[in-house]
Amino acid sequence: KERIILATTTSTDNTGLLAVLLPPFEEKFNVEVHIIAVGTGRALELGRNGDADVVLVHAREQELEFVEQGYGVNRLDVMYNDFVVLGPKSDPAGVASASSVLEAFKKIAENKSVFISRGDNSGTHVKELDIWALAGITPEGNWYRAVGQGMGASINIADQSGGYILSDRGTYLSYKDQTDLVIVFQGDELLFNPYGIMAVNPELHPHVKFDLAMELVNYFVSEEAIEIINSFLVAGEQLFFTYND
Amino acid sequence: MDYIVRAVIQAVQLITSFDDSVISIASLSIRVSLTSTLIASLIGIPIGFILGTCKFRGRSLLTSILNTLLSIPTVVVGLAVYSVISRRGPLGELGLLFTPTAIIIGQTILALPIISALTMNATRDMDRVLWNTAVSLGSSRVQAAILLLKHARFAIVGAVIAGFGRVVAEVGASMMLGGNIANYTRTLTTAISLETSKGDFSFAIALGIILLLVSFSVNLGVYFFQQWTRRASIKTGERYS
Amino acid sequence: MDYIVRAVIQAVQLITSFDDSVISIASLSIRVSLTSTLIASLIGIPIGFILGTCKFRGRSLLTSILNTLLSIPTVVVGLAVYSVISRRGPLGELGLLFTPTAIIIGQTILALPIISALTMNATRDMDRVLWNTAVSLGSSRVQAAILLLKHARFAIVGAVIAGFGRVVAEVGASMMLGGNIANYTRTLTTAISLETSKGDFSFAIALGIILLLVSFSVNLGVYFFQQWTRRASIKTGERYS
Amino acid sequence: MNSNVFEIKNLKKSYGKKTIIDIDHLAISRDGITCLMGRNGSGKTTLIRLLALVEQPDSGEILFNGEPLPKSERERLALRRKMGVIWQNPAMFNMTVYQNLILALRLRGIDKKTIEQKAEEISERLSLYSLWNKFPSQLSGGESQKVSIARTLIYSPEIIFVDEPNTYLDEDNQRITEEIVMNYVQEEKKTAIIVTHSSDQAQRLAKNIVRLVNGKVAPGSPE
Amino acid sequence: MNSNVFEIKNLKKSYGKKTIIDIDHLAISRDGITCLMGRNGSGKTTLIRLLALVEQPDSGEILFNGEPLPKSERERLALRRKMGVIWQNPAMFNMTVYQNLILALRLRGIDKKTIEQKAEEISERLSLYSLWNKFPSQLSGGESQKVSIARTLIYSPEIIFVDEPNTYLDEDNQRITEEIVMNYVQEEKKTAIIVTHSSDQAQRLAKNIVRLVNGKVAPGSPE
Ligand SMILES: Nc1ncnc2c1ncn2[C@@H]1O[C@H](COP(=O)(O)OP(=O)(O)OP(=O)(O)O)[C@@H](O)[C@H]1O
Ligand SMILES: Nc1ncnc2c1ncn2[C@@H]1O[C@H](COP(=O)(O)OP(=O)(O)OP(=O)(O)O)[C@@H](O)[C@H]1O
Ligand SMILES: [Mg+2]
Ligand SMILES: [Mg+2]
Repeated sequence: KERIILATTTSTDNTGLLAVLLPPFEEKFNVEVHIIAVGTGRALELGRNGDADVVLVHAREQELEFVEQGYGVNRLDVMYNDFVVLGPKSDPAGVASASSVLEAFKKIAENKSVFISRGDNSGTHVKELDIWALAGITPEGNWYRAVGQGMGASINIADQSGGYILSDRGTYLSYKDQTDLVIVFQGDELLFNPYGIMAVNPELHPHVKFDLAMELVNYFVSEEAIEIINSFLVAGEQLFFTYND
Repeated sequence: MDYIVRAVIQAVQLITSFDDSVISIASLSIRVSLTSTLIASLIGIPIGFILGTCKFRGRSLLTSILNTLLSIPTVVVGLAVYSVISRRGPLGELGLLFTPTAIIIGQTILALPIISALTMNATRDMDRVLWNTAVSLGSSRVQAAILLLKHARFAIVGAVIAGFGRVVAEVGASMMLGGNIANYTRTLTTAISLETSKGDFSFAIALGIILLLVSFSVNLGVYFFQQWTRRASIKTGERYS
Repeated sequence: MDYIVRAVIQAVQLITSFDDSVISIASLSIRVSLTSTLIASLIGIPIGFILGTCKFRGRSLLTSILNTLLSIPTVVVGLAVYSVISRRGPLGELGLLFTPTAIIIGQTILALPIISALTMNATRDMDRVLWNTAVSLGSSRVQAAILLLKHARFAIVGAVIAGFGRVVAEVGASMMLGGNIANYTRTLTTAISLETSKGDFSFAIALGIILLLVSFSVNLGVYFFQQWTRRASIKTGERYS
Repeated sequence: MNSNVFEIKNLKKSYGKKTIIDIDHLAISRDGITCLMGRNGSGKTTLIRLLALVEQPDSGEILFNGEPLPKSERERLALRRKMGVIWQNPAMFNMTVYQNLILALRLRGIDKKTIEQKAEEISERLSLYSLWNKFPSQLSGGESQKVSIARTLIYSPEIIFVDEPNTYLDEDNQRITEEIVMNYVQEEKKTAIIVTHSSDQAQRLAKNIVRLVNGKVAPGSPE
Repeated sequence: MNSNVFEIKNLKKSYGKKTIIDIDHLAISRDGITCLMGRNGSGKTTLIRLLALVEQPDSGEILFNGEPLPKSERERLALRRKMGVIWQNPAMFNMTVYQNLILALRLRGIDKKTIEQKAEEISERLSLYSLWNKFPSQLSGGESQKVSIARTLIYSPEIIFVDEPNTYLDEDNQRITEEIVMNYVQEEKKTAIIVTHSSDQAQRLAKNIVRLVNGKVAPGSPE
């Protein structure tokens, strides 16, 4: 069997979506899709080096840059979910009453409540930095802790230190049982988390399986895939949304 | 403590249910780690022996360098090998990245320093008289080296076991070079790291327990093999005692 | 290869610029790893010595178990300690999690098996005659044990160095227990893992090179200490030779 | 005080299934030199290991100055420090000859000055100065035997066991060693138990000769 | 054919700054036994190491059967396999006595049947049967010396070096060993070079006596 390598982010793979989404494709084309689940930065680096055939990540700016520099072709928006702000039930900074995520972040900073940052250039980290920038705050000081770890581990650290954290909803849902943190803020447009897929440019890397890669990219936006994505539930909630409305 | 109790129960369940995917993951771990330990032993034991027994200028510098290599982080070895076998690297055309072979390459490099260093230590305290005895009984240099290694076999086997321990437990190189692809390059350690990142700590520990059981079986295998060779060697003369 | 070349350049730049954060990361790594190696040696060398020299029922089983512990994945140790010192764990009130002390605890547990196992191997091949000699010269049991360890010092120092190598290079426990918090619990290996996940491979390798340099200095320190004690011991009798 | 330094009753020691020592009764006098003789493998070295408290018998009793050997490790250590064994095989620790030489004194916490003085004394008698800075692997056979003798005599034990003193020694050094031991026993009134294969030497030195045959005391030996 | 097995010219060997061997000229005859004597540390063992090709001299020449010792490792190995050394210190490999005994035969790739037969022969002569399954650390001093003698004689070397044959042996075993060596030289016409500290033994056995003094051949020795 031929194989095609899909580099994606840990959070995407950990939700279990790909495990239901890919088998129909694999069967149809008699191919094995090998998933390399890593950080966003590393996924794009694998694409740049030609070590992956397809890249699926959630960091729009970086994706566009990736395509602009000629590493990726045929980038498509696949789906989106959203980020949520997690915090302790007691909500010491009173984030729940905020009207926007910017206000929520301001409250945390003013209150000097502990805030855990991924600090790893992941899609989530980049989003968090965007929000701080828009809120006009340079986060620094003892309350702001960059831990440089994956989403799950970071949630756990936030839980242990009774702090706030920005998380993608998928990871939070799969962690729900094991953490005391709750969603203290959600629903702002800014927290929109779009996923994009793209094939690695065969002109730079002649060895990539471009034809199969294109089939896979197209499959992600096919009727069949959309159906699967929209009916995919975690803890009874729909996690990913497509653009077909 | 919670996690640990739950982990033990889960480990028992996984083992008694002969879970297919766990079996395939465990068997990949064993295969890959045994292969790399074997290759590293074939290269590392002679290197260690030479460093341990031959006196030459710069030996103590080499010793220090070898000892330093003990502390090379697994992910750095992973990265270094990656940069060679990545598509852009000099060996990119072989398409080794994200295959079990890639893991074996990385693990071999990881096992080499520890096996050499421990062989060096084992043969360093050894008596010159033993070498003279071996040589005067008619050993070629290679035969004499083998005899001395046999003489210090506890420590040599220990070196190999430590090498195996290092690679079967490592995750950095396996993750980097194998990619943790389900049913293909997922080893016990990359699976553990995956479960940890998912937050399923007790499942991660359960897999850790399975890894230890796997490793225990390998160690028992080594033990029985040693017993058996020893008994066999005694058998030879049994008639007369 | 690209990465490696760039990494070497970057490493040189980092070192020559005395980058503050790199220095604090490196010094945390050294402090934490030396401390845990020291504690593990104090516990592990006696254990290994007893397993190596005393004959008792069940010794070979214990040996196999000890060898098995060599392959305990760092992240599993991290998880196990985590479940004890996390806020919900039995020692949660001490607030150890995500402090350097937590890393030391994890690393000590990691270094213990390798130091004990290698000490065991080093003392196992040892001649019973040496023990008799020590005892009949008037050593207490402890003094005799120390004498035998001194006799096999190459291998014992080797065991300690291997233990240091294991902990300074490990990432699983440091990450899990320290939390990789910038300026507080970020060690060289957790920083490397962070840079790797960012895709900044050459920076990761540069940090790896710094880690090796750090470790090389420690090894040189050990080497010069040995030379110095040896010279000092010879000095004692110099007048007369 | 009892005139026997050791008295042995029903002593047994086995390795595996084979009984190595099986002595009904044997007394070793405090005065003069006792020579222990017997064929290779008859159990001489094993007996010394038992008497010098480095090994425990399987059964039976050893009386030292009329009293049973102590059970507590503390007392056993104190007793062992009064004894000295020059083993058959001169195993040495991987340290300089000087350090090997003064080891027993260091173990007893003797002060530095006394140590130096004693080291010089014994080195003078056995011409060891030139070896002080060597390591054991650099010694000739006879040189290591000399060091092995010196490191035991240096702390003047009350009782010395010497397992084949002539091993590796040239005729001069054999004579010197013999003189030292004789002097030790006659002038300093210490006790010596010597294993030797030379009937001549036994005749020359011994007040009593004990003969072991397959671990048993041969008839004709004292008791 | 030359009547000397070895002829030594201007041979020098030092350890560190100290010259251990410094021989202008020495010839060792093929026939009969040559005894090597000298005080402890005079260089006897070192000379054997050089003659038996386990160590290289610093300078000078050793002729074997009139020809210089070969340079290539292959030829040196072939030559070494004709020689046998019974070392002063009977170091044994941590394997059973039987395995130590047949080691040299195994190294030469001899077939199993011959090996068994030779092992029985030599064990008969030195009463070694009961030791076959022991490990070296379980042997008495004399027992290890016997094994050490047997494992060299088992492959019938053309030339044997024996560094203090009497070490650890009781009087019977000393006599047996002497007989074996005499028989070896007289009946089988092999060459033996023996180090001994006993003038009696040297007188009894030796056709020639070489005396070393501080690494030099003493006047009065042959040449
Ligand atoms: N650790 C051991 N295990 C088994 N057998 C042993 C052990 N130590 C000694 N023996 C056996 O016990 C017997 C007596 O040994 P011992 O060393 O006391 O003899 P010895 O009289 O000193 O002989 P020698 O004159 O050769 O030194 C020997 O046959 C020896 O093989
Ligand atoms: N490896 C070494 N390094 C330094 N000196 C050595 C070494 N080996 C031997 N010597 C020295 O060389 C000298 C000769 O040693 P050798 O063993 O040849 O003496 P020997 O004549 O066999 O003495 P013995 O009768 O005591 O066995 C000794 O003084 C010894 O200390
Ligand atoms: Mg004995
Ligand atoms: Mg000698």
